[in-house]
Amino acid sequence: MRYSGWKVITEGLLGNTGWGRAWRDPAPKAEYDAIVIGGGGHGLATAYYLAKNHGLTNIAVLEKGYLGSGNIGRNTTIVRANYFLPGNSEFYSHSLKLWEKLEGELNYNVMHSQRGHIILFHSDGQRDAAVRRGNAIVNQGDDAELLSVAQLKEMLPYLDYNQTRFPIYGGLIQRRAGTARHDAVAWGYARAADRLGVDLIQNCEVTGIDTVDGKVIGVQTKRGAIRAKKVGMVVAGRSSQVAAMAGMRLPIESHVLQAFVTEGLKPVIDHVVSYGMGHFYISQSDKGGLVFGGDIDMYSSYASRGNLPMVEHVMEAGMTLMPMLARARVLRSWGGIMDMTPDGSPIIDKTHIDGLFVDAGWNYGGFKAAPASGWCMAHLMATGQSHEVARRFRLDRFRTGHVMDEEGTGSQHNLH
Amino acid sequence: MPNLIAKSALFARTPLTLSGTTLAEAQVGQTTSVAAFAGKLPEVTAALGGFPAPNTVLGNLIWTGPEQVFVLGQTPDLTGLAAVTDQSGGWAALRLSGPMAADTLMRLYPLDLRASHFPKNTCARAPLGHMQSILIAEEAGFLILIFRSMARTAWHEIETALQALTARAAAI
Amino acid sequence: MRLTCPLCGTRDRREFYYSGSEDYLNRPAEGAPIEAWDDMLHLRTNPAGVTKDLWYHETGCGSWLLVTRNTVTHAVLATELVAARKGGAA
Amino acid sequence: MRIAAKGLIDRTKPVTFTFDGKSYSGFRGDTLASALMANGVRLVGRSFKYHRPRGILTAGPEEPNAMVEVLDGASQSPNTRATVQEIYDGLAAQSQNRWPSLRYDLLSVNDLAAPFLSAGFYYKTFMWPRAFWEGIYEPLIRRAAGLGRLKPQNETASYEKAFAFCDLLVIGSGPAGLMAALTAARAGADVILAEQDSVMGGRLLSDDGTLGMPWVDATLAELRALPNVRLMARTTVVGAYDQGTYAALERVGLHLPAAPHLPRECFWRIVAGQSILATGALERPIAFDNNDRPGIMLASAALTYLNRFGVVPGQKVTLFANNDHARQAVRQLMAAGVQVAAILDSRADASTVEDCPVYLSAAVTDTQGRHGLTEISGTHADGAFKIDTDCLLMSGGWNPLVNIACHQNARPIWREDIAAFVPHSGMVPGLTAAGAANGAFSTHAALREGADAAVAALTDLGRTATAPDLPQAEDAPYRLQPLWAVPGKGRAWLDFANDVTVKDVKLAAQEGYTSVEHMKRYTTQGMAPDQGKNSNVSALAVLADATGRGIAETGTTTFRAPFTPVSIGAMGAGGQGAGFAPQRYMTSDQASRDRGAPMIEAGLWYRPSYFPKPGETTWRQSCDREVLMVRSAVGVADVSTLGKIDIQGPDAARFLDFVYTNTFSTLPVGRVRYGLMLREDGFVLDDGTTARLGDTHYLMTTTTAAAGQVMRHLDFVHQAYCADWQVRFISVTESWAQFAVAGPMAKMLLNALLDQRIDDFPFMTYGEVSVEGVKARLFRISFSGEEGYEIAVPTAYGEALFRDLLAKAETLGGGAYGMEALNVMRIEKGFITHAEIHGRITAFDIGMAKMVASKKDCIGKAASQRPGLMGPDREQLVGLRPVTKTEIGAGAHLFNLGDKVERVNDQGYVTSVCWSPTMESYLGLAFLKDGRARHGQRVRLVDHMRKTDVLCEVTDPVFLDPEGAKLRA
Repeated sequence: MRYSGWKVITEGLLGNTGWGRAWRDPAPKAEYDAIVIGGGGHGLATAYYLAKNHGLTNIAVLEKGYLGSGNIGRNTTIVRANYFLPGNSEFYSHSLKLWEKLEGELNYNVMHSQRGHIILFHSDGQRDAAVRRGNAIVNQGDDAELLSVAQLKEMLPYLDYNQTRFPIYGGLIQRRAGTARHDAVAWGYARAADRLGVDLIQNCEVTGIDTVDGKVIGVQTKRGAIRAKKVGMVVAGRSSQVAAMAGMRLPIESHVLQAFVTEGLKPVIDHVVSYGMGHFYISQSDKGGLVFGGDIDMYSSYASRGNLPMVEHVMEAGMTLMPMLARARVLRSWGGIMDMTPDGSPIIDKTHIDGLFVDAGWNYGGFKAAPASGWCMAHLMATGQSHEVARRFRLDRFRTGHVMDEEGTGSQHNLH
Repeated sequence: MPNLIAKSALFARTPLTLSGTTLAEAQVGQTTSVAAFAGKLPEVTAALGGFPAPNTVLGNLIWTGPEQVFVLGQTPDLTGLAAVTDQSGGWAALRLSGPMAADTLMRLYPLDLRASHFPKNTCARAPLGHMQSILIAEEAGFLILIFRSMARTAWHEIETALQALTARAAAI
Repeated sequence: MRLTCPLCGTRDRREFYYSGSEDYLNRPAEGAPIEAWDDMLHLRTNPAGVTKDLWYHETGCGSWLLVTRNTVTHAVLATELVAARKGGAA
Repeated sequence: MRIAAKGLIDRTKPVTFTFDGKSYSGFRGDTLASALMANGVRLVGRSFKYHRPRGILTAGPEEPNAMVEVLDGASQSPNTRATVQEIYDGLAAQSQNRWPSLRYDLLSVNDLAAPFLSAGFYYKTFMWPRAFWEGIYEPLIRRAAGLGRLKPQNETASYEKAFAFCDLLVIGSGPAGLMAALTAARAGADVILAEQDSVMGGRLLSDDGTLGMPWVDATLAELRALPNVRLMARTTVVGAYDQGTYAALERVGLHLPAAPHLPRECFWRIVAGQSILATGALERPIAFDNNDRPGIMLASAALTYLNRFGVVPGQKVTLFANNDHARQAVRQLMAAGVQVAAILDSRADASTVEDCPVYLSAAVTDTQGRHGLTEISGTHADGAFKIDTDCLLMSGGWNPLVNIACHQNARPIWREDIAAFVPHSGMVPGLTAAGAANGAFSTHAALREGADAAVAALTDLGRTATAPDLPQAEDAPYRLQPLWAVPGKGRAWLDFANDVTVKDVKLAAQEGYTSVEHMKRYTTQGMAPDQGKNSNVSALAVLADATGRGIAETGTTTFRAPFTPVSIGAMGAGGQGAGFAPQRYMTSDQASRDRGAPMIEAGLWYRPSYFPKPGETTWRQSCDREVLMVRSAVGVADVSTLGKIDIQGPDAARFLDFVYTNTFSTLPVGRVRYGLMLREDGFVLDDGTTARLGDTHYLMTTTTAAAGQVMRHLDFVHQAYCADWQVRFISVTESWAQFAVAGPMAKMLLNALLDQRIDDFPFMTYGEVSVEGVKARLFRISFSGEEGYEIAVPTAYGEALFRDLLAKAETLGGGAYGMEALNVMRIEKGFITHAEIHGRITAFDIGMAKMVASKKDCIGKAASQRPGLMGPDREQLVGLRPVTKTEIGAGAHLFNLGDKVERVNDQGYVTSVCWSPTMESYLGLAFLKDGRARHGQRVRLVDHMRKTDVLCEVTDPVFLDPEGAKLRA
């Protein structure tokens, strides 16, 4: 069934009884050509592009819980391509281009909203760093502009330009950046993959990875063994546990990133705004909630919930930057589990086991990366070759020193 | 006598009294950090005439870290036993005393500062808001040692907390 | 969240800085192969369960602590002073 | 309508307030909701999506409908629950999410379009044409959505944060909570009793049952008299965090007119040894067609309005319920003289003995009344009915408020007998549920569970307590037959606030969104300001029914903090304005400001940017003058912000050799050496000079930015790798005020001021001197390239010395210089700062690979040898000089001539730039691929941000005096 405005009207007139399932609920088959472990945004995108780009349709996505139960549904929904180091630049650039045609591609409105993302800077040194970043973005072929304080006052009249602890010197905007409706990304990929014949199997936790002579032959699940000669691990948040089933120790430490949403409010923040002197970034959802977040809680955790010091830090940053927030009430907080790597950049690579692939280590960048991650992981699984825009996302780069450390904080996982 | 004029961190700041509780800059005089070298704690203890348990004050000795004290006043010769470092000018001292002292500081310190839990001669290295500090319980209040450069912020934060408590009392 | 500093007692999490897993304590000897450094600096067991990691009582007494914790429940099972461990000379 | 002689309001204290500009009166003790109800106001709000007229559903913070904007002065608080907001003289409130008025709201047209606005409709449309999303569709959706308005202006009121500690935290002051607090308090435990309401007593305030106010008053009096008890009213515990930490929100000034320094709210961090969850239970609505009209409310809410506020919600009341308990409400309303039309009981076997008509097997299937209920219709055992009524009370049973018990991810368990989720032990360590929160609904059971929980909690704390004798209280059994939704063709609301109906949930199930999380996210059920408190269990039951699963199997969504919404102002208290981070001031601060210097942030510090002279109109003029002044005469700068670490001990030298790449054990006493420090991963951590003050005594300096990080690093290296070495260190940054004195006349200046001459004081020397009678430390080091000294005195003397140095400098044609000039001079000399060592830079990159001593191990050495960290592919530090005098900027990228300007051709980037008045040229420091081999070549510097494209010559990074003749002079 194709979604459209016309269909919404005709179904509405008929009492909405004709809407079919968004995806099937198949039982797992004994064997597939390929298996994607993980039914999150990246896993579903991987399956979709395996089917769409590479014609592999006899494949399954195995999901421990419900589709989209991981970080695709626990983030601050920001989509941007404003990285500045080679390796990241081309990858996120590719991802943003995929975002821009995602609705049409999936026939599902993911509400990708290119409302502009502004990074504020607060010193001459930060301006120089923003300029370096902006230039790198433009050199990659994406958009970036420097904003003066006068321009900011027009666009973000609610910032505290006079009293805030660290004065605002200007901003760097990427106008093509913005937000998207996070759950819809998972559902859109799921529905589109399902329509191409991919089996999406929920409540099917993988408990083992079977190998023979250094080659993968399938997986064990709570719903029985499933054979496949290609297996992709796309389970950010649980990467270390799944990789351990294959005897691997990954360069990953898991951390909780909290995020917050306020009660619904009439439109007041029209962009995505990031503070430069504390951990705080904010946008307003189409429903009216202010969606914002900060830094990870900083200690390794799988608890999907955080503690107060970081909550307070985020709120204090909000209060110094945009004190109008005082009277907005936080409705919900949540915590996603981040795969933190020692350089803050991800991994899309083969493993030491033939036919076993890993897509992990997304740090903070996972949501916006989902389309390109799926695209490149599918490419790798189908062809055995790294995709051009993901060729630096190697597992062994830490050993060789070819790291991509955007934060410049070094081999301490929680600092990225 | 030096020709240079010495100034304390909050030079000539007038004490503030609200709700019978007074915030004032204090002068603690010569302050010396003594940090025992590995294995030398017994000798250091002997030379100092004692060594406070963690988070306590013993006479003029304030515990400030592992095998480390701040000595107020004169320090004996500890050559070869401990690192001895003058800290006198580095710290500003604030004294908060009166009935609202503990409540005020419990706006800022993540510590239970009620007299039942933080009695006289207890001390703690703990954050005052976002600032490192050394907090000492005295007879009628607290002595706060704060890095000198942040003395104005510390004063302001304590003052704000005390003002809020005073306004609360008035609002009932 | 609260941690017990062996010297200062139970304190709020905000007093502590976190650096990561206890792997950082296993500093390879000079001349060790790069794999040993990779193990120390990058690769992590990263258990969903009991782990040991390093915390610094930064706005407290300045001690580095080795903390035994559960990463799923956040229960803190034990803390000890890094400096009080056996050996460790470089 | 107000009823005489009922309620806890103070009828001697009338209060005047306005709603939508109209003036009303109430009494102290009223909420806005009770006062409006007393004045006959039924229409209070509009719903989120369909803009349906809404009234008051509840009497507590879970209210989904009656949300208003409260105005104070120029400020405005959106989404304020009329059921929580206490009235005070001058309170001004207005309705929200409507235009142009509450009664005539244009967007109520949405209600007519409801068939097309079903769950998730927006995922299926608005996709074409693509460009319309940001331009047309999304702005329309955004404007229609949202509730109250946040004013885009700076908050001026204050907020507060505080810590509290106790042995036992009791959450909620109903019968269970009061009994728990009393039990623990009598045993001498340190107790905090937190109650979200303005008055303690919980449902005992509303029930008017057998126990009632006398017992509440007596108990509170006893608790108040005990020094070990802290009663916290208007304080909602909003989150359970680890190791017994709870967050709570206290409404401090919201019930009062604003006053100076009076916080609006206080955010508490409460640390409790044990805690008791006595939050009670919430009555649940029943879903039936058009069950959302003003005048339809929960039975328990009516009871509260009657007994707590002396207000009745209608003239002719009807009850629709599935349980016995709800009948209390109509009985008491009748006793108060209110006409009750009927009791409609959904059960077939319930009692019919009441003082009003009772109909069994009843179901309300529709309601009428545009802006308020006028009529209901439905069926019961005797057939179809229509009843004229202006107030329909509903009760679908009770949901224990288990939320806080679930904050650490544990799931509650389903109890079939009460058709509700209840907590179990161990969900949050140290937390025990008691009373209605635990599914024990009678007053007697609540008292007993409260006492038992307190005894158990104290036992866990190693104390003994005994349960007091329980007072006589009602112990009626709780009888209900689940009823979630009455079948119907129209819309039956589950989530009032977000306009989610039974149809929406069924549609989600039909489309395969069958996981409870999918349903929630697809329909938005539970995401409104009431956080699903009124709808979660019912929606779940409808979903379970639609998917053919049981409720227990379907499971709940996760309850997350906060329990009730918390303002950002409260959680971020203290952060506003300058409060976000400490402000650090140097001793010279006032003297610099006196000279007109603009002070800029450097980390937490304030440092002078430049010192303007009369006639100078731009910073560049001042900066250029200061540079030339230093280069020709002498300049003085406060450099006290640099980190200073005092290192002592027999193993101090060995320790420094370990943390620095180069060797310090060979440094003679009285000498200074530049040191480079790596992180263990081989990248540069920091640099600075270290002086050997004595055989076992060193003084290390760090950059301002990295001072804290270096201290932490040294502590780690010491404690983790060499705790047995005899070395200790401590920060002395704040103990010394330190001033750079630089320029050809620096020595002359110092000789005039010091108590001894320093004619023989070579470069990189340290010595103890005396200045105007004060002992000082003198270092011959230079960050400007000139003959330079840094003189340090105990901080107390800093300001005096700075003024004297300046006065003396000015007599020599010199003066103060600021950060701008300092930066220019270091660039001219090719000295790096954290603009260069930004965390991705190796010793190799900055040309210091040779400083990594081969003969010893040091932190970072092994990892720095990784192949990716050296070689011609690395970008290396170079100088850049525009071929013409064109302006260049830091952050520009570098390209080879003739290459297309795109990422794949990127050769590097510029880190620091200045106009050099000395060289009369712009100068840049940059990292360039294989840069050291390219001195003399030309590159293109392209800056899209500043729109420049400049041809530059690659040079050595040291532009000025590469031999160092000046600084050694």
